[in-house]
Amino acid sequence: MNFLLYPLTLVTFFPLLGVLVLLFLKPEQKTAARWVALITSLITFAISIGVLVQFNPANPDLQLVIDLPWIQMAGWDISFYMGVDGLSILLLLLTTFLTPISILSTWTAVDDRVKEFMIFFLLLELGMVGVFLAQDLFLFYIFWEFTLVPMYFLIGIWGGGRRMYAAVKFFLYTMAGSILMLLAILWLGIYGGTFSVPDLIAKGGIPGDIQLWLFIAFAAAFAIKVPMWPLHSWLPDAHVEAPTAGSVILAGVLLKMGTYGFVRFNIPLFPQAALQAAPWIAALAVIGILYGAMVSYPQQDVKKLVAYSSVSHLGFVMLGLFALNPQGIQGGILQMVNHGLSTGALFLIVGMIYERRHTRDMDKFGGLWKVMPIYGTLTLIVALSSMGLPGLNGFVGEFTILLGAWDAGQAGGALGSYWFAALAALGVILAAVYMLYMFQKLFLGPVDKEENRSLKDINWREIGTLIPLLVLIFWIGLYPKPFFTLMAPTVDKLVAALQTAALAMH
Amino acid sequence: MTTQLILFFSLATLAVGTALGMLFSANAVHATLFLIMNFGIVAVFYLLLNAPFIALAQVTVYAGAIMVLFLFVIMLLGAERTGRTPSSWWLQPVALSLGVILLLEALYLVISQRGLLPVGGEVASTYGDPFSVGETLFRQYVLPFEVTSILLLVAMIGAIVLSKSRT
Amino acid sequence: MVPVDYYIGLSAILFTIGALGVLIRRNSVVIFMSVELMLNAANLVFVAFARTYEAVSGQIFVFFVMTVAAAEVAVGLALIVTIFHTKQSIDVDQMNTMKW
Amino acid sequence: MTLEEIIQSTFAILPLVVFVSWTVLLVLVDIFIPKDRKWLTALLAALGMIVALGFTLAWIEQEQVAFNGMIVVDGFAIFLQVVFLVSGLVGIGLAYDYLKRMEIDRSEYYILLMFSVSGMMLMSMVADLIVVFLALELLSIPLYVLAGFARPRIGSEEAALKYFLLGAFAGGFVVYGVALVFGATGTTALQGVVGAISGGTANMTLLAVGAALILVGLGFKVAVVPFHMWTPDVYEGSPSPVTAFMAVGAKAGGFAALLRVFVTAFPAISVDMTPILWVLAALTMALGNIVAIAQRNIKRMLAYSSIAHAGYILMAIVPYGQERVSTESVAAALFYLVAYGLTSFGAWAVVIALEKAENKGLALEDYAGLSRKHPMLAAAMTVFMLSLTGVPPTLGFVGKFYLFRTIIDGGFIGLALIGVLTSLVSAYYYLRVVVYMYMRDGEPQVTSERLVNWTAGVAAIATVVLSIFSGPLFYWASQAVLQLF
Amino acid sequence: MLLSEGASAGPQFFYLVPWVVFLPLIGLLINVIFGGRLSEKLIGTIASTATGLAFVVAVLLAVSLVGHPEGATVTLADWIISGDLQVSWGFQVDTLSTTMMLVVAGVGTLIHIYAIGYMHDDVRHHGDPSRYRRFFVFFNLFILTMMVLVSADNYLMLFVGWEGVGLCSYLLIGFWYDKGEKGIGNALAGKKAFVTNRIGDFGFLLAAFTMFAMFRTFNFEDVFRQIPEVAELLPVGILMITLFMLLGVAGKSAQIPLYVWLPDAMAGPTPVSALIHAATMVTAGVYLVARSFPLYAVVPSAQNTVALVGAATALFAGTIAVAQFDIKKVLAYSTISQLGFMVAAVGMGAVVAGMFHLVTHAFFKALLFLSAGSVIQGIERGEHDVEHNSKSKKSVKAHAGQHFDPQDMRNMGGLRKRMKITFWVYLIGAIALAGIPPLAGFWSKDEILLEASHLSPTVYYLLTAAAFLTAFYMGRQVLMVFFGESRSEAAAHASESGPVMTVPLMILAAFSALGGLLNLPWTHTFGHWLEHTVKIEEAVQEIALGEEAAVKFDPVVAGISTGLALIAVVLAWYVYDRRYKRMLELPPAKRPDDPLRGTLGPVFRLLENKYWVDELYWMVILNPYIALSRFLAEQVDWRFWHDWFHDRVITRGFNLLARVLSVQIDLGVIDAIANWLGAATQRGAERLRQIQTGYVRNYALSVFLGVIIILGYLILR
Repeated sequence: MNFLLYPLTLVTFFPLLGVLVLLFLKPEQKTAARWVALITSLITFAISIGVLVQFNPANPDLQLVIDLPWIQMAGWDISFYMGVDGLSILLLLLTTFLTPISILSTWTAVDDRVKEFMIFFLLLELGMVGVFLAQDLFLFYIFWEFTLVPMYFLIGIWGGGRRMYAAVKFFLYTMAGSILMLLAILWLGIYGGTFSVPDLIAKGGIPGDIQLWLFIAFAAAFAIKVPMWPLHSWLPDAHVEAPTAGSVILAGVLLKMGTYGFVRFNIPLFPQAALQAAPWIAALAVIGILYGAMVSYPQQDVKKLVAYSSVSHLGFVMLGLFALNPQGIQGGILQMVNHGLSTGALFLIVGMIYERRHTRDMDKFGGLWKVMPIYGTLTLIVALSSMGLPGLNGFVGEFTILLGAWDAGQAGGALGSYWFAALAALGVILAAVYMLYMFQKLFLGPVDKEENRSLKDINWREIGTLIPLLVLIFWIGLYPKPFFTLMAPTVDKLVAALQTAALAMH
Repeated sequence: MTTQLILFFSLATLAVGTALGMLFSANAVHATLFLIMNFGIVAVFYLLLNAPFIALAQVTVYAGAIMVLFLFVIMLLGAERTGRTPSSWWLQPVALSLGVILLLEALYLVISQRGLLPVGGEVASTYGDPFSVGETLFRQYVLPFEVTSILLLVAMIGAIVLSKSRT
Repeated sequence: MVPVDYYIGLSAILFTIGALGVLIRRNSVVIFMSVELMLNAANLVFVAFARTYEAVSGQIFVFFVMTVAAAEVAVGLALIVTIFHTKQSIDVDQMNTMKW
Repeated sequence: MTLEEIIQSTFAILPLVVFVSWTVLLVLVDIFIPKDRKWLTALLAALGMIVALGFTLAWIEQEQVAFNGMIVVDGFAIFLQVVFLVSGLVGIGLAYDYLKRMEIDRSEYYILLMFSVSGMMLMSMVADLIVVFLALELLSIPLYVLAGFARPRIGSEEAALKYFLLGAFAGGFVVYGVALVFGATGTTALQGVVGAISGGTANMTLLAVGAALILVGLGFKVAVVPFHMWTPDVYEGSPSPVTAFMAVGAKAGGFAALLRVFVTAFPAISVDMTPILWVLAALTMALGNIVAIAQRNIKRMLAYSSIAHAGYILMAIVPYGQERVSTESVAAALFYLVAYGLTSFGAWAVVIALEKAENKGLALEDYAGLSRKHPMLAAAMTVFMLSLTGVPPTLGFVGKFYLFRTIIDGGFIGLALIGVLTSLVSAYYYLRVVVYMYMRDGEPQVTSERLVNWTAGVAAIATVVLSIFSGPLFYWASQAVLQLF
Repeated sequence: MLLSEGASAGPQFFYLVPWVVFLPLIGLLINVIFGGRLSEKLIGTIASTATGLAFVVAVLLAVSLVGHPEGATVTLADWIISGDLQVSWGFQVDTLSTTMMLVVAGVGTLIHIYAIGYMHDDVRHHGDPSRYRRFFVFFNLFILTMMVLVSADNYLMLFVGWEGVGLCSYLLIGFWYDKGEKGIGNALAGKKAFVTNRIGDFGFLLAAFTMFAMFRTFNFEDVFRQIPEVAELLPVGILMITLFMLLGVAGKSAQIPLYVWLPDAMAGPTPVSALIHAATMVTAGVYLVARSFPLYAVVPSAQNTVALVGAATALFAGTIAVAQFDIKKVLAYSTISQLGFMVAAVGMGAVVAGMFHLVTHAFFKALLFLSAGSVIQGIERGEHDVEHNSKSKKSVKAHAGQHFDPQDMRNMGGLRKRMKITFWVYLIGAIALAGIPPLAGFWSKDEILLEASHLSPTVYYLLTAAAFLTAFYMGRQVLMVFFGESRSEAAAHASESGPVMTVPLMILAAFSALGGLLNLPWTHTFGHWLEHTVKIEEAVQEIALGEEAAVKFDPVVAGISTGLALIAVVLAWYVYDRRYKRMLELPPAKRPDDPLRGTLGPVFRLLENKYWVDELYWMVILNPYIALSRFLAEQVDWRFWHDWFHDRVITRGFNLLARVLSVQIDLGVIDAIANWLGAATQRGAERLRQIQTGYVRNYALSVFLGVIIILGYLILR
């Protein structure tokens, strides 16, 4: 099938090959299942690197486009339309990068129904990659909803005590948002006679009030996914109950689908509405930053702490995106990647200790640095990255975001007030508070619990799952230029379009 | 005209009366007899409306055969009366009041359409005689006719299936 | 000539009584008979309008309705007999094995 | 009508004629088939369906009026006939082992099923209200009997009686409605009604009332709120294959009539009808989905689910008065019927696989742990549940997509909103099945029967695959309805 | 002299500047990767060598600057490139940054060497071999980040170092992370330092945002070049920048109100206190203000604020230092006080004076801390001896029963005899700090006072008072530690440290003594050295470089300060020698631990408890924050939002609705209600038992109702 030989379809559907192989394995062949999944995801990663090689960073438009007619009807057409540009290339890579790492992390953690686990995991990868590549609203929606299913199972089958509750909640919350988006998509399809996003953007001209409604409908889906305050109630449940690998992917990629949706659909499709809504979204984002950080602090469960910290971090992303200037958007996109790396790593780290002690209650720990020095050191680096220490990845993202938000606070900017950036910058302090608190509770102080004395330090496989993340954490922290270069032209184009829209409004 | 109206009203009163009798008679056998009477009266209406064939069919098939079958089943099962225990005692008043509402609605509709409905004139003498009915039935309505034959076959099979003792 | 709306009025009354029979009677045979009354009311409308329009097709319809009624009766009474064998009752109020 | 015309007309509906003849012959042949070889009847019945299917497909290009305007053969009819015949086949397939297992193995099942299918086929071609009524009865009477087929199981008998009494009651409304339409226009032919309306001789009030009563009767058949109450009881009491057939075939039959009658004959009174349909659709979706949450018995749950889906399909009729949209909305309804039917059959197949005698094995708890013991069955059920919810990549999603699109196009955004919100609610109870299958432990008892498994498997694969390659089905549905207007 | 003006051309080693960062990095990496297999000595040597080499590079840079005083910028790579935000990894070599590099690497090397010995003893006493490596890795990391801070050519890279040193500070304060109060005290101190610094960093960030908004760059040169235009256009903007920056300075350089972390930071090992919390890191704020001098120069109100904050801090911390008993705490408050001097100086615009004091302070305060470390270890050794050599087991137990604090000056005394070298170097450091001529401290402090006397009387008075207190508490400390009789067994058995520790002390003592030569009022070598960097308009420049109106030395100012210092020393001698001896005659139970306690009464308690500022902060900021976040997390988010809103309202609501609706299908509810009504009105008690529904008819009723409503609609429409 020629269809599958396009780079983008290949990278999307390659995991299916692994799924097929897995289907023929017996349930007892656990190791084989693990290897199949790992190799499949690694090859997928390699393919995505191939996509990166073919990607021309200087071109702001969609590249490696594949646009095949799919369902053609009078008055509307749906095409299999995929493409990659500066907005999505990084997220594509992030997805394919985190998947093998997550799979590696499950090596010993998942021992029940391994085959099914891997099948769902690869299907999840398929869905996520599809979300980032689809350029047709119909296709996008299919992938978007599809990701729910495997994740639902990952949480529900391999999760913790209240896994069923969490899984259903996750499913329903996310679906609640996306059904509104479905209506908006249908409206757009009727309006434009097509579901192709670039065509719809080019057509433009949606009346202002309708734009706002459509914006809200799309935003509902994405805001729940992000999740923006106050729609975050599903997140702690889902994260706490999900298995480690699930949490990694959930935090690392699935949440990014929400923020990505904003920058891919909401902003370019409804530029005027975006300009109008920017202060509101930014206000929610800032509340999310502070609220998430404050709520993280008193948590007893490490995973919950990290989960709430995601609310805070994604608040930064949203603030950046809705600064609607180059720094803000670029920082926002980079911060998506950063959050994927740092929080992903944090979840891996929590998973490692959970595997050893079967608890995540911080009071049950203390002084682990002495017992597990490597583990402690790596955790420290990740925690620092998460709280935005300069020189590590988090800072680059947060700083550009805040800078963009401050810039947008000037008269004539999208936000119109410096308070957004100033209050958001307070989040930087609060991040230090809860992250260091966590580090202190786990690693510092005397080893006063008997069970902790004999803990083994992390092994090579576990180090192996963290090292790639750490490399990127340092890389982005020290030399983020290549990452910015990848997205800059596309973002500039987006900002230019926004400026045109702003002019049209006045 | 007046004769016809008087006839109509007296028959109508009888029809409604027998219907109400069916509705309220506690004994199912009585109800059946009331209904047979009602059908007979309706057959008279059919006659008045130039439908002799249908009227005859009404008397022979409906009132005669079908209702007798009812009677037969009731007697067979000895189920003239059902138990006296009232169930959902509110149901009857509610249903009756709803019935009144429906009646009012229907009558309102009928009255509101007074004069708007077509007024029939004299009809041809052949109208409604067995010949014209048969002609229409077997020419115009040959397909429905065939369908009814199958329907009866189905009913027969169904009845057999339902009543055949298990082996 | 009796105006057609009189007939309609009469048929509406009969129809309502039939429907009420379904609602308030508990004997399934009587309920079934009430349905027959409803059909009869409809037939009256047919015949009356057939007369008005001078269209025999209305009468034909009555014919079909009667046939269908006969078929229904065959099945319905068989059903009632069967259920009576099982439950020793034809009281519909006792048929509540299944509820939510 | 001359003999020649009759022959011509017969030829026009040859698939139906062949099918009915086959059925009648089978009644005779069945008598001579010995008791221990009744599988032959099943086979012959299936063969009859397949033959009829072949004829139907060969008739796909046909478009003509037959029997003096009683019948119209067109794409719409052919499309639905295929649906009916396939559901008939599934009805046989699902029942074959089930009947033996439940010890109600009687060959009349197949014959009655075939008669019901022929009623449905007739229903798809109706061009006259008299035929609507007759087809409705031909469709229903065998179903009454089939509902009671598991006698002397009391549930089955009760179901049959309830279905019968209420069906007859609703039939009374249809007849009265037809009578009023006749009174309003002087004809029962659909084209005649249209002519009377355009000729100005029709009494619009009477027509509207008549149409409303017909809507009530047909709404009963497809289980539209508030005419739906029989559904859970009857679905629960009837033998499961019959329920499956009812849930798909009878519903499709009812909708065939609704679509045909309303779209052909009543566009003129859409001002009156659309609000009624709007409210009914909204109520049906809402109530069906919400009440399903409270169900613990899978058959009742699916019954409420089928009520809810009737609401979705009914939604497609709402904009029937808008010429621009109605073509597409009817096509969407057809598409949705296929999606719903396929999925529903699959789900029922799984239910049948788990059902035990004496109504055991139907509680949600009985599904616990299914994924461990029968991963494939559980996976298939998951697909069906997702499809019923409307999650991609399943046919249910594509169906909803199509449906909601036409509704929005018709300007009924509020209704579409209710539609999507209720499908969100539905996710809750559909997912509960999945939760039980995958996330709870249990020892489910499954009877593994090839035909049932195949039905579930094929339905699952088709649900997914057709959703991705839904173009042809889209095309067919949209072409089928073109001749309707 | 090394820094002579003569050479106009010379060798150029500017390209080497990245190595000041890379060398510690290499050292760090070697120790990280191979450290597990290396011996203690080797680890320490590698780390020290790395720092030492960095010092060599710094010297080479200094040499190059002699010939090319304009300096250079070396850009290594791009960093953040986003829209018009262009930041690179660029190194600035000029006299200011090179001064800092020299101090950091120079003092750093000495302390590294000292730490080899110090940490060896630490290992012996605390028993965790991996600590040694960890310590030197962190130490190298600190040098690395500090170098990034001082060598940056833009504010953002400076910020990298700024936060980096904060991190190292965090790590090293919490170095003994399982020690301290309740085993967690040290870790908490580290966290306090980091978070407090983050508050400062928040200010820095806001300053950076404002700066970018106005200048569209972070580069020093580019920013400074645009100042005249921007100052004309929007002076408020520059005021915002400078004030925000002040918050950062207050955090890093421990000024009011963010100084609270520094005393707690003494929880770290002594070399850490010496290097990070005395000599280098805490002066970063001073460096920042000096570096941003062109910005401050155009907004005098900001300058005033900075100067006042500095002066107030100087006095405030000085008072607290008077009443502390922990040897390191005294030094810590002294550091805060001296930092106040520097901040006040650079705030006023006296950049050279401030920087000069920074350098000399680095020498003598490092010396003091290290000597204090030597004292502490001497006491610890003494305690160790007492514990292990004591013949009577009983006494050991009794001793172990109570907590013995080797840092408490009340446990010391008389060490003059047992630790001779330490005593002498300590004395030099103390005199230098006290500002008694001709040691280094005198010259630098005097220059600050001199400038202050010209520029701002308020600042001058505050600083003079602080200078008086400085001499007093240093006198007190020397007397309590080294003179008199040993006040504990451990002190009596204390012993001198080894040469690896004492040699660096002696070197530092030499610098402390002679550091004044750098910038004697008559030569102003240092001033001329810096003038290449602090380039601004003439009028301001004069103040900055301390050359105003030929004021080179004011005997009055110098006399007053020297005189006050001497008086203070005498006073200290009187109180802590004479009165203390008299105090000893009292019975131990009634004997106060400090002669001043009786004299000053509640004031002493106030000072001893540091004005209860920590407690105040807990009350006003921390406890409310914790309470609020607990409230948000437990009540708002979980109870209300998660449990109540989602689980109860939405989920249960739906289930309830479903149940109610399905019950209504049964019409049982209506039944029940009707029956209840019936029972209430009639004698319907029996009827309640007969609740039974006729389903079929109810179902028909529903159909019927539907018909009626539809017809009703058609009629009423």
